[in-house]
Amino acid sequence: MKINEVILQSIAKLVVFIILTLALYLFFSGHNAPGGGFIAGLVLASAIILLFLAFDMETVLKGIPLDFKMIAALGVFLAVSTGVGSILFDVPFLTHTIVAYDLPLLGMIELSTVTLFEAGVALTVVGVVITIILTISEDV
Amino acid sequence: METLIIILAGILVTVSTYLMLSKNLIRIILGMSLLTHASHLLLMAMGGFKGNVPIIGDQAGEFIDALPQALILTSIVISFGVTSFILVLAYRNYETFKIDNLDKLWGIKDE
Amino acid sequence: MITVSYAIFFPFIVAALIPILYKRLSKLHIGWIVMTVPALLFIYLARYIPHITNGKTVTNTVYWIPSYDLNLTTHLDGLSLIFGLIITGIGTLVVLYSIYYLSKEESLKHFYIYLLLFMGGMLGVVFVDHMMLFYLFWEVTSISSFLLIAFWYQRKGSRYGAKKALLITISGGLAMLIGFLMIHASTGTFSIREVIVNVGIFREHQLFIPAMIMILLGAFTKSAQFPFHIWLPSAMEAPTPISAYLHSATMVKAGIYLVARFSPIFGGDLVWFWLVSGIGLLTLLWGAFCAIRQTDLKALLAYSTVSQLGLIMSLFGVGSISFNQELISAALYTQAIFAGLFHLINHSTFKGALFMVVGIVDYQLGTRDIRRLGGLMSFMPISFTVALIGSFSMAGLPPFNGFLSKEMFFTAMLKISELDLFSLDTWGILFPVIAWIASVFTFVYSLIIVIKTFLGEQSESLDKPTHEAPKGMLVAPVILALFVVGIFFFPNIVGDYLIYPAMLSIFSSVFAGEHLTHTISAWHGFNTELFMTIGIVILGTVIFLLLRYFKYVYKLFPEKWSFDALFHHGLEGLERISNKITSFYMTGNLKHYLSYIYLSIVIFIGGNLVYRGAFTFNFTDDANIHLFSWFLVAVIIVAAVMLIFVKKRLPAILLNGFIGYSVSMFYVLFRAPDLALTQIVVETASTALFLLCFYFLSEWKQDKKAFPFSIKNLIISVSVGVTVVLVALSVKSEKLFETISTYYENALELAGSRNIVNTILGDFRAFDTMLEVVVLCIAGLGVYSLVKIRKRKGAENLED
Amino acid sequence: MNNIIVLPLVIPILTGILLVFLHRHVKTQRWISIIATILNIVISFIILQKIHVEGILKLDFGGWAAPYGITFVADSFAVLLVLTANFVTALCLIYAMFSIGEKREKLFFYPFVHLLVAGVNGSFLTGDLFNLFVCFEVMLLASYALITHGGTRIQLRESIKYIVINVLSSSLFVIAIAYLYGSIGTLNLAHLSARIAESGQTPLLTAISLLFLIVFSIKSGLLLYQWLPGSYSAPPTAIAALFGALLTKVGVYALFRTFSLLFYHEPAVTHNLIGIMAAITLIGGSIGAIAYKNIRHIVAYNVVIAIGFILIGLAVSTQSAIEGSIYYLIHDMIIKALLFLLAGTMITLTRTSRFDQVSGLIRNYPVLGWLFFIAMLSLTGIPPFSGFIGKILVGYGAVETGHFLLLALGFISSLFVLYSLLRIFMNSFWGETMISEDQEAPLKKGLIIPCLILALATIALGVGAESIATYVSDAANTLLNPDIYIDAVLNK
Repeated sequence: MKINEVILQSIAKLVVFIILTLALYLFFSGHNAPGGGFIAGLVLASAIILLFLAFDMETVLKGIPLDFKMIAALGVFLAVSTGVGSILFDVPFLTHTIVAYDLPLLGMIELSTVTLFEAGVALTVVGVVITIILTISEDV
Repeated sequence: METLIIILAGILVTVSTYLMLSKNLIRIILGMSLLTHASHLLLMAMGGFKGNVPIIGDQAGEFIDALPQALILTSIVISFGVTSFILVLAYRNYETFKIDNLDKLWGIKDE
Repeated sequence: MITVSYAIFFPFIVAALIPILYKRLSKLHIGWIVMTVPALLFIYLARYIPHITNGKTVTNTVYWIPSYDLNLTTHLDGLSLIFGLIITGIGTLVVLYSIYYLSKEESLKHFYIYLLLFMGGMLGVVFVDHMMLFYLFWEVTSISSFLLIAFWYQRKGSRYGAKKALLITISGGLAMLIGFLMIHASTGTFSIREVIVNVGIFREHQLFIPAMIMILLGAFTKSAQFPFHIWLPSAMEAPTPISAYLHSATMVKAGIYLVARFSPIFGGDLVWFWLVSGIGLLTLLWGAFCAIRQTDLKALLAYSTVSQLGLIMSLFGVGSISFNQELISAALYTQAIFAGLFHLINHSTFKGALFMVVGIVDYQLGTRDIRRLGGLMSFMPISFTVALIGSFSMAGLPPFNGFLSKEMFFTAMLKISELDLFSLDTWGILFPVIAWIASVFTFVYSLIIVIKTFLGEQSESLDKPTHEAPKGMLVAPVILALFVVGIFFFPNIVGDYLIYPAMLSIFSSVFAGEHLTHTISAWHGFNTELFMTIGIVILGTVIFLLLRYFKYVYKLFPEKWSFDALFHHGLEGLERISNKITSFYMTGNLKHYLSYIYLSIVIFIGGNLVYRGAFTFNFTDDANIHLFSWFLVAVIIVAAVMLIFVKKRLPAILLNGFIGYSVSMFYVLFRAPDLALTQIVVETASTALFLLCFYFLSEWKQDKKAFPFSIKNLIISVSVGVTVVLVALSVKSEKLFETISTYYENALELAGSRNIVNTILGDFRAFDTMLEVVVLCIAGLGVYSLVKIRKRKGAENLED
Repeated sequence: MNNIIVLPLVIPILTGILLVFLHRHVKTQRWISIIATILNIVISFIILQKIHVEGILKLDFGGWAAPYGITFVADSFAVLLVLTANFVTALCLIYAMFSIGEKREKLFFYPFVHLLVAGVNGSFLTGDLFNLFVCFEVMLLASYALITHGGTRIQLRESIKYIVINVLSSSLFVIAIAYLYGSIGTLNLAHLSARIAESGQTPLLTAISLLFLIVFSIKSGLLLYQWLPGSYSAPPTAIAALFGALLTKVGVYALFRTFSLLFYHEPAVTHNLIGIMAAITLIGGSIGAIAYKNIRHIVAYNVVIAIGFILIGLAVSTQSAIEGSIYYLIHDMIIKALLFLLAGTMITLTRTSRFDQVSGLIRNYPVLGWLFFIAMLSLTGIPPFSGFIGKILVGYGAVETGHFLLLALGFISSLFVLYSLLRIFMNSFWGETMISEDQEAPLKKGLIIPCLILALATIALGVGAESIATYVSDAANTLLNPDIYIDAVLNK
């Protein structure tokens, strides 16, 4: 292995870590500040793409043994399910609710269905972007 | 400001139309992407720049109406999906027919 | 008691059962079962005769689509009864005949299903009172006729004849349908009887004449009137029982029925009079004239049918004058309609018989070509006799029923020529003259049928028949021939029991019964009519003897100028022109299709702006322009224009990305951070995709003329751009309402979030976002399947 | 709570997603597809009944009242179309199972179909203009995926035109929404309608409405149908049938909705223009239908003719004309699916799409032949098949209002329909049989059964028109009286 590559890969690892943190931040800040599921998803995707660039694709895929198409589908499922949930509770489709738990040690935890919804969005975005990139780059 | 944006959008529409009438698929796709930008700019301008603050608690200046912002966002995402699909389609086309002149492509017979 | 409404369904029900019966009773000729249908119906209808003769009618209704007042209302009166009896009576005989005519090797199942469909349809036509239902059954007859003509669908002639018949009759049917719609629009009802009641209002309506013409188009096409007659000779490709039944006795008379039925509505009007009688006479003349030149016996009979239908039609036209309110002696002219009904019955008998005989000849010798036939009298005496009776009746000679109705026809024509109405004082003389000339021709072709077929010498190329046709096959024509003779001797039975009630049902709105009786008698003394007949016999015989020379006349009417050829070439020409026009604008070139769209934007919207003066403009309300905005705008414009001139792929893609980023700068400028973020990330991703897809592909060919500058495209582009701008500026200047956005300012209270845009996306309009995610997912899967589903050698073949 | 009216959209989405996970299990996919579609048919029927009892149903998503949130509105018009769309989809799916090939089935064919249906149903039901755009996009992307699905050469080539033109129209749609939002300041259809009624339809609004007209005309194939014949000839039969039956109808629906609910104040401009466009469409479709010997083209031009005919109803806009259009719309979805399936079957069996290269098929495939015959009659509008009621009601509306040119064109076009199909029938099915019985390709039952059911449907709809008459008249009534709609959405 060439020295250059080692350096590149080390840097990549670092950058990916930073990007992942950013993605997480963006995801949760969407509530009150710019951000949200979509952007977080795209940022997350770009982190993974960076990994592809730094390492070769196969290594990365070994490390993350996921079928990204399925991730995308899962995301849609999650997003739609939050809506279907409301049907079960007999409130209008896609009515969001906030559940607050007072957990020991962690204090108040707010769990909103919006978050679930946004998570679905983010997952779809990651899944789709990676699927497209992977499909094309495998083909070219 | 609105007038300026509208004229800008108009110019983008003009360029996009010109590109879409060309015989090269990539230029057509570029034209489509310009048209999307133009439509977003129009949405923005139509909403006006005296809208409400996008982030509550933020101060000052001119803002885009919040609802068009949401619409533009949705539209951006959708056009991203469409663009990526048509890009891949174009790629498959070049690969299959090895032609980048559409006028020639339409002339190809099947079977 | 089964009502008439249900009786109509009887043939349809049996038709549905035929496939099963056909399988079960494979040993029996299915025709025997089929024959019971018309026979039973005939008896059923005949039982109504005493009832109807008293001037009573029977009406009942089966509900179908009450919401649109579409119900099967049947009305049994004298007029419909005549037709009903002909349909079922001749129907029985034809089925009987067909049992011998069609061997069991033929596709009998289909034949009888079509026949029963036809029978049901025809009964429907004559019994329903509702115009839409009338149309329904009318089309049933057209379609079953189509199927029957093409019974031997392997033959090209059959297909051609069927196609022609279908196109013409369906077109006429559509015209008639429009006429019915017009009637409904002016009178508010689809019931024929109700229209007759309100006819006074309808006559004042502006749609009166259009509706009349449309309905007449239906009648003329169905009854093969000039110039729509061309389908009837081609329809002779059908098996002979069908020609006898549909194309001479029943279906072609549906048009006559239509005219008779609507006479109380339109009768007495100038247009109606001239159209019906004029077209009728023209058809009479032209049909008879054309019949003489035919060499195929069936074609000859077809033209003769055309001619005879014209005769009946003209009688109904002439008789319609008796509905005219200004006429004092109107009742005199009811005689014409009486004659028409009488001839209608007579024609069904003698023409049916003739067709069946021709069928027998064809069956025995395998040809119907007059030039090859001859001398059959000695082998087929019974057929000969029937042919003789039929022909002479058609020629109008005694002692056959045709003589009686022909004389009455002359009477009517003579009478009308003396009338002083509708400019008949000038043109009226044409009526008897044309009638007489046409009758001479009729005489000639009637002679041709008998003499050329049964007398003289037979061509040597044909095997001589050794014996007469099978007995069963002769039963039906003989019965009909007996009717031909019987009616001559006892005409008033028909007159009193059938025609009089029919006259009542036509004229009940105008006259009392006493004006409608007419006694039919064979002898009226030496009057004009008789001399006309004598003249016909003399001149007709002369022409027949000089036929060889007479045929030179036809050189004046070459085949390629015939209406037949016109129709044929018209269709072909239509296809050719359609192909040319369509290929002209359907180039398959995306560029052209896009220009159509752009042009319609410019024309529709731009046109509307200019024409309606919708353009307004003021920019006093505009927000201030930042210096940075000016710069951004300039940059974007430069980049966009450069995009047009860039000749390489990579810079083009990068320029596009650059424009995207610049646009996102606007979002930054206007404090739309979410938008800006998204736009930047998306732009990055799509530029990456662009590069991924195209960077590795070969570069654009360095052709200097790769993208020639096009003024035409530039004009289109600029006009589209200008249109978009003009509308946008007007909208900006003419805001009609405040936006609903203010509501979302309370996002914090409403949804507990400070980021309004994200709240709209995630909560207020979360549904959009949900679907947007679906769109993305489809795009991803689509890309995947697009790339992965390639045809590889040896792979499973996909259906293309 | 009217959550039930979102189910026609949610069920297909969830099914589609579920089938993505199951894409390797072809048999499971088939069963789930069918069950889900049938479920959807049942649900639409229940909704229809519910509307009949309770009037228009609406559902504000997330509980955000109109006009601020997104609202689904189910009136008889929309739900009748949803019902028909799902019915047709079920049959196309059955056909596809026997014809599309396992390779396509494993590559998300079923998910795409379900998502397409979700988009279609969403477009029918939504009461929000921008959401209509989004639903369109769901439908369109699924259609892009389907039209290219399989990646044969003709598919790759023709789909470019389809996609580029649709992308253009989508952008125009966004621009049109931008204009309308700028002017009226809202997106909810009912709210828009109420506001336009309040301010009056200014010339500028009319100009904007014309942009909508162009956008929907592209989608529905009114006047701007040039993309249609090529695109509909490219994909496999089942997909083409689905497209022919559903996609253009969504555009037609949108035209009816916008020009009866929003822009109905200036019929002298808009509705007359629609009339002119319908007339040109009828002419273009008619001559196109007899111009070629290629069955696929003939069938595609028949789609165009029907669009022109349905739009006569909107141009005329009387109660009976609108009712007629609705009948005809339902009829056309069924019969076009049938026609596409039959034509596709013929082409698969004979391996040629030119009708003059085949003859005598009826001897080998009598059922196919007679089904084609029935389809031909039904398309021509011969009673008692389903085309009849629609035809006379539209015709009646035209007579009432004196639109005789449209009437004539509409009726003459049905002669062209007849002739174009008659040519196929007489040349391909009649004539000397060319294939001997042992040479003939077997006709799978799975292919003919959906056709049979569709043929039965066209007969049933024609004979039993009474059964949907109340729904249709209710639908037309709502279309002609926007206040009913507005009231149901904003004031309930």
